[in-house]
Amino acid sequence: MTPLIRIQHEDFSLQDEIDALSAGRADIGAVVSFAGLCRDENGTLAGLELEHYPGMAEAEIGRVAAEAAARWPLMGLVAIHRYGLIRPGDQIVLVLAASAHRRAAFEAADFMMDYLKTRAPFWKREHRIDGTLGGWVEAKGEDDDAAQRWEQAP
Amino acid sequence: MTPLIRIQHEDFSLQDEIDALSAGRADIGAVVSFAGLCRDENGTLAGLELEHYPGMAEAEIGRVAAEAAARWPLMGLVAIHRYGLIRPGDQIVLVLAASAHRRAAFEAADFMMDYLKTRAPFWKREHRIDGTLGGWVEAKGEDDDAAQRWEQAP
Amino acid sequence: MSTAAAIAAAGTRPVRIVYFAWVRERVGLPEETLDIPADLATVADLVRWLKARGEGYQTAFANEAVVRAALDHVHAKPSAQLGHAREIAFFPPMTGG
Amino acid sequence: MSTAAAIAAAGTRPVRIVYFAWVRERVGLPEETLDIPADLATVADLVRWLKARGEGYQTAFANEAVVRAALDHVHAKPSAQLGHAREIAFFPPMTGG
Repeated sequence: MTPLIRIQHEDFSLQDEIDALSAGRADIGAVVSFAGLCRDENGTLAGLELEHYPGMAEAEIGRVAAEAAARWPLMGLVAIHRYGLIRPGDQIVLVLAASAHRRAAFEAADFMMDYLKTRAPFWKREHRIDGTLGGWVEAKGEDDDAAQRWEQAP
Repeated sequence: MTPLIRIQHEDFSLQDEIDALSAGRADIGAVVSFAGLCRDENGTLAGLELEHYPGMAEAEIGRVAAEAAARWPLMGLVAIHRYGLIRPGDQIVLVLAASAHRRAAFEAADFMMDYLKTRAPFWKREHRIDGTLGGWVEAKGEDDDAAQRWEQAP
Repeated sequence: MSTAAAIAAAGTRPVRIVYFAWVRERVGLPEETLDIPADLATVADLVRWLKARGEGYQTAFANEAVVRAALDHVHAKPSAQLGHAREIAFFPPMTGG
Repeated sequence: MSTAAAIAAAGTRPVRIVYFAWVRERVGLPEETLDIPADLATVADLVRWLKARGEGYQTAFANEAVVRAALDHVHAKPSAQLGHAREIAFFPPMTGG
Protein backbone atom coordinates (compact mmCIF):
# COMPACT_ATOMS: atom_id res chain seq x y z
CA MET A 1 0.00 0.00 0.00
CA THR A 2 1.62 3.22 -1.18
CA PRO A 3 0.06 6.34 0.34
CA LEU A 4 -0.94 8.98 -2.20
CA ILE A 5 0.12 12.47 -1.12
CA ARG A 6 -0.62 15.59 -3.10
CA ILE A 7 0.12 19.23 -2.31
CA GLN A 8 -1.76 21.35 -4.81
CA HIS A 9 -3.67 24.56 -5.30
CA GLU A 10 -6.47 22.88 -7.27
CA ASP A 11 -9.63 21.62 -5.60
CA PHE A 12 -10.24 17.87 -5.29
CA SER A 13 -13.19 15.49 -5.52
CA LEU A 14 -13.74 12.96 -2.74
CA GLN A 15 -15.67 10.68 -5.04
CA ASP A 16 -12.89 10.68 -7.64
CA GLU A 17 -10.35 9.77 -4.97
CA ILE A 18 -12.49 6.93 -3.59
CA ASP A 19 -13.17 5.63 -7.08
CA ALA A 20 -9.44 5.67 -7.89
CA LEU A 21 -8.64 3.82 -4.67
CA SER A 22 -11.22 1.10 -5.18
CA ALA A 23 -10.95 0.68 -8.96
CA GLY A 24 -10.37 -2.92 -10.00
CA ARG A 25 -10.46 -4.39 -6.51
CA ALA A 26 -13.12 -5.66 -4.13
CA ASP A 27 -11.24 -6.13 -0.88
CA ILE A 28 -11.96 -2.65 0.51
CA GLY A 29 -14.99 -2.59 2.78
CA ALA A 30 -14.68 0.80 4.43
CA VAL A 31 -13.46 4.21 3.34
CA VAL A 32 -13.39 7.01 5.90
CA SER A 33 -12.67 10.48 4.66
CA PHE A 34 -12.10 13.81 6.32
CA ALA A 35 -12.61 17.02 4.39
CA GLY A 36 -11.53 20.25 6.04
CA LEU A 37 -13.31 23.37 4.82
CA CYS A 38 -12.45 27.06 5.08
CA ARG A 39 -14.60 28.58 7.84
CA ASP A 40 -15.60 32.19 8.13
CA GLU A 41 -16.46 32.64 11.78
CA ASN A 42 -17.35 36.34 11.73
CA GLY A 43 -18.52 36.99 8.20
CA THR A 44 -15.42 39.13 7.62
CA LEU A 45 -13.23 36.66 5.76
CA ALA A 46 -12.43 37.00 2.07
CA GLY A 47 -10.30 33.89 2.20
CA LEU A 48 -7.45 32.05 3.87
CA GLU A 49 -4.02 32.20 2.32
CA LEU A 50 -2.17 28.96 2.89
CA GLU A 51 1.60 29.14 2.82
CA HIS A 52 3.53 25.88 2.83
CA TYR A 53 7.06 24.55 2.81
CA PRO A 54 7.45 22.78 -0.56
CA GLY A 55 9.35 19.54 -0.27
CA MET A 56 8.97 19.26 3.47
CA ALA A 57 5.16 19.26 3.22
CA GLU A 58 5.20 16.15 1.04
CA ALA A 59 7.97 14.54 3.12
CA GLU A 60 6.31 15.17 6.47
CA ILE A 61 2.85 14.05 5.38
CA GLY A 62 4.56 11.00 3.90
CA ARG A 63 6.09 10.20 7.29
CA VAL A 64 2.71 10.57 9.01
CA ALA A 65 1.14 8.34 6.36
CA ALA A 66 3.86 5.72 6.82
CA GLU A 67 3.14 5.69 10.56
CA ALA A 68 -0.57 5.21 9.90
CA ALA A 69 0.17 2.39 7.45
CA ALA A 70 2.34 0.69 10.07
CA ARG A 71 -0.36 0.93 12.75
CA TRP A 72 -3.48 -0.09 10.80
CA PRO A 73 -4.13 -2.68 8.06
CA LEU A 74 -4.84 -0.13 5.35
CA MET A 75 -5.60 -0.80 1.71
CA GLY A 76 -5.44 2.82 0.68
CA LEU A 77 -4.42 6.15 2.15
CA VAL A 78 -4.77 9.53 0.48
CA ALA A 79 -3.80 12.95 1.79
CA ILE A 80 -4.36 16.07 -0.28
CA HIS A 81 -3.55 19.52 1.08
CA ARG A 82 -4.24 22.68 -0.85
CA TYR A 83 -2.19 25.87 -0.72
CA GLY A 84 -2.75 29.42 -1.94
CA LEU A 85 -5.92 31.45 -1.47
CA ILE A 86 -8.92 29.40 -0.37
CA ARG A 87 -12.40 30.97 -0.21
CA PRO A 88 -14.82 30.49 2.70
CA GLY A 89 -16.72 27.22 2.31
CA ASP A 90 -14.08 25.75 -0.01
CA GLN A 91 -12.16 22.56 0.70
CA ILE A 92 -8.65 22.79 2.18
CA VAL A 93 -7.60 19.29 3.07
CA LEU A 94 -8.65 15.71 2.40
CA VAL A 95 -7.64 12.55 4.17
CA LEU A 96 -9.02 9.24 3.04
CA ALA A 97 -8.29 5.87 4.65
CA ALA A 98 -9.47 2.55 3.22
CA SER A 99 -9.49 -0.82 4.93
CA ALA A 100 -11.40 -4.09 4.97
CA HIS A 101 -13.31 -2.97 8.06
CA ARG A 102 -14.46 0.33 9.45
CA ARG A 103 -12.58 0.53 12.75
CA ALA A 104 -9.13 0.71 11.09
CA ALA A 105 -10.36 3.22 8.52
CA PHE A 106 -11.88 5.52 11.16
CA GLU A 107 -8.85 5.41 13.42
CA ALA A 108 -6.32 5.93 10.63
CA ALA A 109 -8.18 8.94 9.21
CA ASP A 110 -8.54 10.44 12.69
CA PHE A 111 -4.82 9.87 13.41
CA MET A 112 -3.79 11.38 10.06
CA MET A 113 -5.74 14.56 10.74
CA ASP A 114 -4.42 15.00 14.27
CA TYR A 115 -0.85 14.70 13.01
CA LEU A 116 -1.37 16.77 9.88
CA LYS A 117 -2.60 19.61 12.09
CA THR A 118 0.51 19.63 14.25
CA ARG A 119 3.25 18.41 11.89
CA ALA A 120 2.48 19.40 8.30
CA PRO A 121 4.30 22.66 7.44
CA PHE A 122 1.35 24.86 6.44
CA TRP A 123 0.42 28.28 7.80
CA LYS A 124 -2.87 30.08 7.40
CA ARG A 125 -3.33 33.83 7.14
CA GLU A 126 -6.60 35.71 6.91
CA HIS A 127 -7.57 38.01 4.07
CA ARG A 128 -10.52 40.18 5.06
CA ILE A 129 -13.37 41.31 2.86
CA ASP A 130 -12.46 44.95 3.55
CA GLY A 131 -9.22 44.31 1.67
CA THR A 132 -6.95 44.28 4.70
CA LEU A 133 -4.64 41.49 5.57
CA GLY A 134 -5.56 39.74 8.82
CA GLY A 135 -3.16 38.01 11.15
CA TRP A 136 -1.60 34.58 10.89
CA VAL A 137 -3.91 31.99 12.40
CA GLU A 138 -2.55 30.87 15.76
CA ALA A 139 -1.88 27.22 16.50
CA LYS A 140 -4.24 25.66 19.01
CA GLY A 141 -3.06 23.82 22.08
CA GLU A 142 -5.98 21.44 21.62
CA ASP A 143 -4.40 20.23 18.37
CA ASP A 144 -1.27 19.20 20.25
CA ASP A 145 -3.45 17.47 22.83
CA ALA A 146 -5.31 15.64 20.06
CA ALA A 147 -2.06 14.41 18.55
CA GLN A 148 -0.88 13.28 22.00
CA ARG A 149 -3.78 10.81 22.16
CA TRP A 150 -1.94 8.59 19.69
CA GLU A 151 1.35 8.38 21.54
CA GLN A 152 1.91 4.86 22.67
CA ALA A 153 2.87 4.15 26.24
CA PRO A 154 6.62 3.39 26.49
CA MET B 1 -30.16 20.84 11.42
CA THR B 2 -32.40 18.35 9.63
CA PRO B 3 -30.69 15.04 8.88
CA LEU B 4 -30.97 13.91 5.26
CA ILE B 5 -31.86 10.23 4.97
CA ARG B 6 -32.22 8.40 1.70
CA ILE B 7 -32.92 4.73 1.00
CA GLN B 8 -32.34 4.13 -2.69
CA HIS B 9 -31.04 1.67 -5.24
CA GLU B 10 -29.06 4.31 -7.14
CA ASP B 11 -25.41 5.00 -6.41
CA PHE B 12 -24.37 8.23 -4.72
CA SER B 13 -21.52 10.74 -4.95
CA LEU B 14 -19.75 11.80 -1.78
CA GLN B 15 -18.62 15.03 -3.35
CA ASP B 16 -22.16 15.95 -4.42
CA GLU B 17 -23.41 15.33 -0.89
CA ILE B 18 -20.65 17.42 0.68
CA ASP B 19 -21.22 20.22 -1.83
CA ALA B 20 -24.96 20.18 -1.10
CA LEU B 21 -24.31 20.34 2.66
CA SER B 22 -21.87 23.21 2.49
CA ALA B 23 -23.50 25.25 -0.29
CA GLY B 24 -24.08 28.87 0.68
CA ARG B 25 -22.55 28.63 4.13
CA ALA B 26 -19.09 28.97 5.64
CA ASP B 27 -19.56 27.74 9.21
CA ILE B 28 -18.70 24.10 8.49
CA GLY B 29 -15.05 23.32 9.16
CA ALA B 30 -15.04 19.53 9.10
CA VAL B 31 -16.90 16.87 7.17
CA VAL B 32 -16.26 13.23 8.02
CA SER B 33 -17.71 10.62 5.75
CA PHE B 34 -17.91 6.87 5.82
CA ALA B 35 -18.47 4.92 2.63
CA GLY B 36 -19.13 1.20 2.93
CA LEU B 37 -18.24 -0.86 -0.14
CA CYS B 38 -19.28 -4.35 -1.25
CA ARG B 39 -16.40 -6.72 -0.48
CA ASP B 40 -15.69 -9.98 -2.26
CA GLU B 41 -13.56 -11.92 0.19
CA ASN B 42 -13.08 -15.10 -1.82
CA GLY B 43 -13.41 -13.99 -5.44
CA THR B 44 -16.69 -15.94 -5.68
CA LEU B 45 -19.18 -13.12 -5.27
CA ALA B 46 -21.36 -11.84 -8.12
CA GLY B 47 -22.97 -9.34 -5.81
CA LEU B 48 -24.78 -8.72 -2.56
CA GLU B 49 -28.55 -8.48 -2.60
CA LEU B 50 -29.73 -6.04 0.02
CA GLU B 51 -33.25 -6.51 1.32
CA HIS B 52 -34.73 -3.80 3.51
CA TYR B 53 -37.87 -2.94 5.41
CA PRO B 54 -39.34 0.09 3.62
CA GLY B 55 -40.68 2.67 6.00
CA MET B 56 -38.90 1.29 9.02
CA ALA B 57 -35.48 1.75 7.38
CA GLU B 58 -36.05 5.50 7.00
CA ALA B 59 -37.67 5.75 10.45
CA GLU B 60 -34.93 3.85 12.28
CA ILE B 61 -32.06 5.66 10.59
CA GLY B 62 -33.93 8.87 11.39
CA ARG B 63 -33.97 7.94 15.07
CA VAL B 64 -30.25 7.15 15.04
CA ALA B 65 -29.59 10.47 13.28
CA ALA B 66 -31.69 12.34 15.85
CA GLU B 67 -29.61 10.76 18.62
CA ALA B 68 -26.40 11.84 16.90
CA ALA B 69 -27.76 15.37 16.45
CA ALA B 70 -28.60 15.51 20.14
CA ARG B 71 -25.13 14.37 21.20
CA TRP B 72 -22.89 16.43 18.91
CA PRO B 73 -23.08 20.02 17.60
CA LEU B 74 -23.67 19.02 13.99
CA MET B 75 -24.29 21.32 11.04
CA GLY B 76 -25.16 18.54 8.65
CA LEU B 77 -25.85 14.82 8.75
CA VAL B 78 -26.48 12.59 5.75
CA ALA B 79 -27.19 8.87 5.65
CA ILE B 80 -27.75 7.07 2.37
CA HIS B 81 -28.28 3.31 2.25
CA ARG B 82 -28.69 1.41 -1.00
CA TYR B 83 -30.82 -1.69 -1.55
CA GLY B 84 -31.08 -4.24 -4.35
CA LEU B 85 -28.16 -5.94 -6.05
CA ILE B 86 -24.79 -4.34 -5.37
CA ARG B 87 -21.68 -5.46 -7.26
CA PRO B 88 -18.31 -6.11 -5.60
CA GLY B 89 -16.41 -2.85 -5.18
CA ASP B 90 -19.57 -0.75 -5.40
CA GLN B 91 -20.78 1.58 -2.68
CA ILE B 92 -23.47 0.39 -0.25
CA VAL B 93 -23.78 3.02 2.43
CA LEU B 94 -22.74 6.59 3.08
CA VAL B 95 -22.72 8.52 6.32
CA LEU B 96 -21.57 12.11 6.36
CA ALA B 97 -21.32 14.32 9.44
CA ALA B 98 -20.47 18.02 9.31
CA SER B 99 -19.48 20.26 12.19
CA ALA B 100 -17.41 23.33 12.97
CA HIS B 101 -14.58 21.13 14.26
CA ARG B 102 -13.29 17.68 13.48
CA ARG B 103 -13.82 15.85 16.78
CA ALA B 104 -17.63 16.12 16.66
CA ALA B 105 -17.71 15.14 12.98
CA PHE B 106 -15.53 12.07 13.53
CA GLU B 107 -17.46 10.86 16.55
CA ALA B 108 -20.88 11.42 15.01
CA ALA B 109 -19.99 9.53 11.81
CA ASP B 110 -18.48 6.69 13.83
CA PHE B 111 -21.58 6.53 16.06
CA MET B 112 -23.93 6.58 13.07
CA MET B 113 -22.17 3.63 11.46
CA ASP B 114 -22.08 1.55 14.62
CA TYR B 115 -25.82 2.03 15.10
CA LEU B 116 -26.72 1.64 11.44
CA LYS B 117 -25.02 -1.76 11.48
CA THR B 118 -27.05 -3.04 14.41
CA ARG B 119 -30.36 -1.15 14.08
CA ALA B 120 -31.10 -0.37 10.43
CA PRO B 121 -33.39 -3.06 8.95
CA PHE B 122 -31.26 -4.29 6.07
CA TRP B 123 -30.19 -7.85 5.30
CA LYS B 124 -27.48 -8.98 2.91
CA ARG B 125 -27.50 -12.15 0.86
CA GLU B 126 -24.75 -13.41 -1.40
CA HIS B 127 -25.15 -14.10 -5.10
CA ARG B 128 -22.26 -16.19 -6.38
CA ILE B 129 -20.55 -15.95 -9.76
CA ASP B 130 -21.46 -19.59 -10.46
CA GLY B 131 -25.11 -18.50 -10.48
CA THR B 132 -26.05 -20.04 -7.16
CA LEU B 133 -27.59 -18.16 -4.31
CA GLY B 134 -25.35 -17.94 -1.25
CA GLY B 135 -26.52 -17.67 2.32
CA TRP B 136 -27.74 -14.67 4.22
CA VAL B 137 -24.81 -12.80 5.72
CA GLU B 138 -24.68 -13.42 9.46
CA ALA B 139 -24.68 -10.56 11.93
CA LYS B 140 -21.41 -10.06 13.78
CA GLY B 141 -21.18 -9.89 17.54
CA GLU B 142 -18.45 -7.30 17.14
CA ASP B 143 -21.02 -4.93 15.63
CA ASP B 144 -23.10 -5.14 18.79
CA ASP B 145 -19.95 -4.54 20.84
CA ALA B 146 -19.12 -1.51 18.70
CA ALA B 147 -22.59 -0.05 19.26
CA GLN B 148 -22.26 -0.68 23.00
CA ARG B 149 -19.30 1.72 23.15
CA TRP B 150 -21.71 4.64 22.82
CA GLU B 151 -24.05 3.67 25.65
CA GLN B 152 -23.83 6.28 28.36
CA ALA B 153 -23.36 5.24 31.94
CA PRO B 154 -26.71 5.37 33.78
CA MET C 1 -68.21 -0.60 26.91
CA SER C 2 -64.71 0.76 26.14
CA THR C 3 -62.97 0.12 22.83
CA ALA C 4 -60.48 -2.20 24.52
CA ALA C 5 -63.28 -4.11 26.15
CA ALA C 6 -65.08 -4.33 22.80
CA ILE C 7 -61.97 -5.82 21.17
CA ALA C 8 -61.55 -8.26 24.03
CA ALA C 9 -65.21 -9.26 23.70
CA ALA C 10 -64.80 -9.72 19.93
CA GLY C 11 -61.93 -12.05 20.73
CA THR C 12 -59.64 -11.13 17.84
CA ARG C 13 -58.16 -8.12 16.10
CA PRO C 14 -56.55 -7.85 12.65
CA VAL C 15 -52.84 -7.10 12.40
CA ARG C 16 -50.51 -6.94 9.44
CA ILE C 17 -47.47 -9.17 9.95
CA VAL C 18 -44.41 -8.73 7.75
CA TYR C 19 -41.36 -10.99 7.46
CA PHE C 20 -37.90 -10.33 6.09
CA ALA C 21 -34.84 -12.24 4.87
CA TRP C 22 -34.68 -15.87 6.06
CA VAL C 23 -37.65 -15.42 8.37
CA ARG C 24 -39.66 -14.51 5.25
CA GLU C 25 -38.30 -17.53 3.38
CA ARG C 26 -39.08 -19.95 6.20
CA VAL C 27 -42.57 -18.61 6.83
CA GLY C 28 -43.06 -18.72 3.07
CA LEU C 29 -44.58 -15.31 2.53
CA PRO C 30 -43.54 -11.66 2.84
CA GLU C 31 -46.62 -10.48 4.68
CA GLU C 32 -50.08 -11.44 5.80
CA THR C 33 -52.96 -9.93 7.70
CA LEU C 34 -54.07 -12.17 10.54
CA ASP C 35 -56.83 -11.94 13.09
CA ILE C 36 -54.92 -12.50 16.29
CA PRO C 37 -56.46 -13.23 19.67
CA ALA C 38 -57.02 -9.97 21.48
CA ASP C 39 -55.59 -11.46 24.65
CA LEU C 40 -52.09 -11.96 23.21
CA ALA C 41 -50.15 -9.56 25.40
CA THR C 42 -46.53 -9.57 24.22
CA VAL C 43 -44.35 -10.14 21.18
CA ALA C 44 -43.36 -13.50 22.70
CA ASP C 45 -47.03 -14.45 23.06
CA LEU C 46 -47.58 -13.71 19.37
CA VAL C 47 -44.55 -15.81 18.40
CA ARG C 48 -45.93 -18.77 20.36
CA TRP C 49 -49.31 -18.32 18.68
CA LEU C 50 -47.68 -18.16 15.22
CA LYS C 51 -45.62 -21.30 15.87
CA ALA C 52 -48.85 -23.20 16.47
CA ARG C 53 -49.97 -22.27 12.94
CA GLY C 54 -47.63 -24.64 11.13
CA GLU C 55 -44.22 -25.93 10.20
CA GLY C 56 -43.00 -22.81 8.34
CA TYR C 57 -43.52 -20.71 11.43
CA GLN C 58 -41.91 -23.35 13.63
CA THR C 59 -38.81 -23.34 11.43
CA ALA C 60 -38.71 -19.57 11.28
CA PHE C 61 -38.99 -19.21 15.04
CA ALA C 62 -37.04 -22.37 15.97
CA ASN C 63 -34.56 -20.18 17.81
CA GLU C 64 -36.80 -17.47 19.21
CA ALA C 65 -33.90 -15.60 20.78
CA VAL C 66 -32.45 -14.90 17.32
CA VAL C 67 -35.51 -13.48 15.59
CA ARG C 68 -36.00 -9.73 16.05
CA ALA C 69 -39.32 -7.92 16.06
CA ALA C 70 -40.61 -4.43 15.38
CA LEU C 71 -43.95 -2.89 16.31
CA ASP C 72 -45.08 -0.20 13.87
CA HIS C 73 -41.49 0.30 12.64
CA VAL C 74 -39.92 0.40 16.12
CA HIS C 75 -37.64 -2.35 17.43
CA ALA C 76 -39.35 -4.37 20.17
CA LYS C 77 -38.14 -6.99 22.64
CA PRO C 78 -39.96 -10.32 23.14
CA SER C 79 -41.35 -8.91 26.38
CA ALA C 80 -42.75 -5.79 24.66
CA GLN C 81 -46.52 -5.29 24.87
CA LEU C 82 -48.23 -5.58 21.48
CA GLY C 83 -50.52 -2.71 22.47
CA HIS C 84 -52.39 -1.36 19.49
CA ALA C 85 -49.61 -2.11 16.99
CA ARG C 86 -51.00 -2.41 13.47
CA GLU C 87 -47.89 -3.71 11.73
CA ILE C 88 -45.68 -6.28 13.40
CA ALA C 89 -42.43 -7.34 11.74
CA PHE C 90 -40.15 -10.32 12.29
CA PHE C 91 -36.64 -10.54 10.87
CA PRO C 92 -33.10 -11.84 11.50
CA PRO C 93 -30.42 -9.67 13.12
CA MET C 94 -29.65 -6.78 10.77
CA THR C 95 -26.65 -6.93 8.43
CA GLY C 96 -26.82 -3.57 6.71
CA GLY C 97 -24.17 -0.89 6.66
CA MET D 1 42.92 15.43 8.20
CA SER D 2 39.27 14.31 8.26
CA THR D 3 36.50 16.19 6.38
CA ALA D 4 35.02 17.40 9.65
CA ALA D 5 38.36 18.64 10.79
CA ALA D 6 38.85 20.37 7.44
CA ILE D 7 35.53 22.17 7.83
CA ALA D 8 36.38 23.14 11.38
CA ALA D 9 39.74 24.43 10.20
CA ALA D 10 38.04 26.44 7.44
CA GLY D 11 35.93 28.04 10.16
CA THR D 12 32.63 28.29 8.26
CA ARG D 13 30.31 26.26 6.07
CA PRO D 14 27.51 27.38 3.77
CA VAL D 15 23.90 26.49 4.64
CA ARG D 16 20.62 27.47 3.07
CA ILE D 17 18.24 28.94 5.60
CA VAL D 18 14.54 29.26 4.80
CA TYR D 19 11.84 31.12 6.70
CA PHE D 20 8.05 30.83 6.63
CA ALA D 21 4.97 32.80 7.64
CA TRP D 22 5.61 35.48 10.28
CA VAL D 23 9.18 34.32 10.82
CA ARG D 24 9.77 35.08 7.13
CA GLU D 25 8.09 38.49 7.48
CA ARG D 26 10.12 39.47 10.53
CA VAL D 27 13.43 38.29 9.12
CA GLY D 28 12.46 40.13 5.93
CA LEU D 29 13.35 37.45 3.41
CA PRO D 30 12.17 33.99 2.44
CA GLU D 31 15.59 32.39 2.26
CA GLU D 32 19.29 33.06 2.28
CA THR D 33 22.52 31.13 2.05
CA LEU D 34 24.85 31.96 4.93
CA ASP D 35 28.33 30.87 5.86
CA ILE D 36 27.81 29.77 9.42
CA PRO D 37 30.59 29.07 11.92
CA ALA D 38 31.48 25.39 11.72
CA ASP D 39 31.49 25.18 15.49
CA LEU D 40 27.78 25.94 15.86
CA ALA D 41 26.58 22.66 17.31
CA THR D 42 22.80 22.86 17.72
CA VAL D 43 19.70 24.54 16.33
CA ALA D 44 19.68 26.75 19.43
CA ASP D 45 23.29 27.77 18.77
CA LEU D 46 22.33 28.81 15.22
CA VAL D 47 19.36 30.82 16.52
CA ARG D 48 21.66 32.72 18.90
CA TRP D 49 24.08 33.38 16.06
CA LEU D 50 21.27 34.62 13.79
CA LYS D 51 19.92 36.95 16.50
CA ALA D 52 23.31 38.67 16.59
CA ARG D 53 22.91 39.53 12.89
CA GLY D 54 20.28 42.21 13.35
CA GLU D 55 16.91 43.46 14.46
CA GLY D 56 14.79 41.40 12.05
CA TYR D 57 16.25 38.21 13.43
CA GLN D 58 15.85 39.44 17.00
CA THR D 59 12.16 40.13 16.38
CA ALA D 60 11.63 36.81 14.62
CA PHE D 61 13.28 34.86 17.42
CA ALA D 62 12.14 37.07 20.31
CA ASN D 63 10.35 34.09 21.78
CA GLU D 64 12.70 31.26 20.86
CA ALA D 65 10.43 28.63 22.40
CA VAL D 66 7.71 29.41 19.85
CA VAL D 67 9.74 29.20 16.64
CA ARG D 68 10.02 25.71 15.16
CA ALA D 69 12.90 24.37 13.11
CA ALA D 70 13.51 21.69 10.51
CA LEU D 71 16.79 20.21 9.33
CA ASP D 72 16.65 18.99 5.74
CA HIS D 73 12.83 18.76 5.87
CA VAL D 74 12.70 16.98 9.23
CA HIS D 75 11.36 18.65 12.39
CA ALA D 76 14.16 19.39 14.87
CA LYS D 77 14.21 20.52 18.48
CA PRO D 78 16.42 23.41 19.68
CA SER D 79 18.78 20.84 21.15
CA ALA D 80 19.12 18.95 17.83
CA GLN D 81 22.61 18.75 16.35
CA LEU D 82 22.95 20.67 13.09
CA GLY D 83 25.17 17.89 11.76
CA HIS D 84 25.62 18.18 8.01
CA ALA D 85 22.20 19.72 7.38
CA ARG D 86 22.17 21.69 4.12
CA GLU D 87 18.77 23.32 4.47
CA ILE D 88 17.61 24.68 7.80
CA ALA D 89 14.09 26.07 8.17
CA PHE D 90 12.48 28.26 10.80
CA PHE D 91 8.73 28.77 11.07
CA PRO D 92 5.84 29.33 13.51
CA PRO D 93 3.78 26.43 14.86
CA MET D 94 1.89 24.83 11.97
CA THR D 95 -1.74 25.73 11.29
CA GLY D 96 -2.55 23.51 8.33
CA GLY D 97 -5.26 20.91 8.10
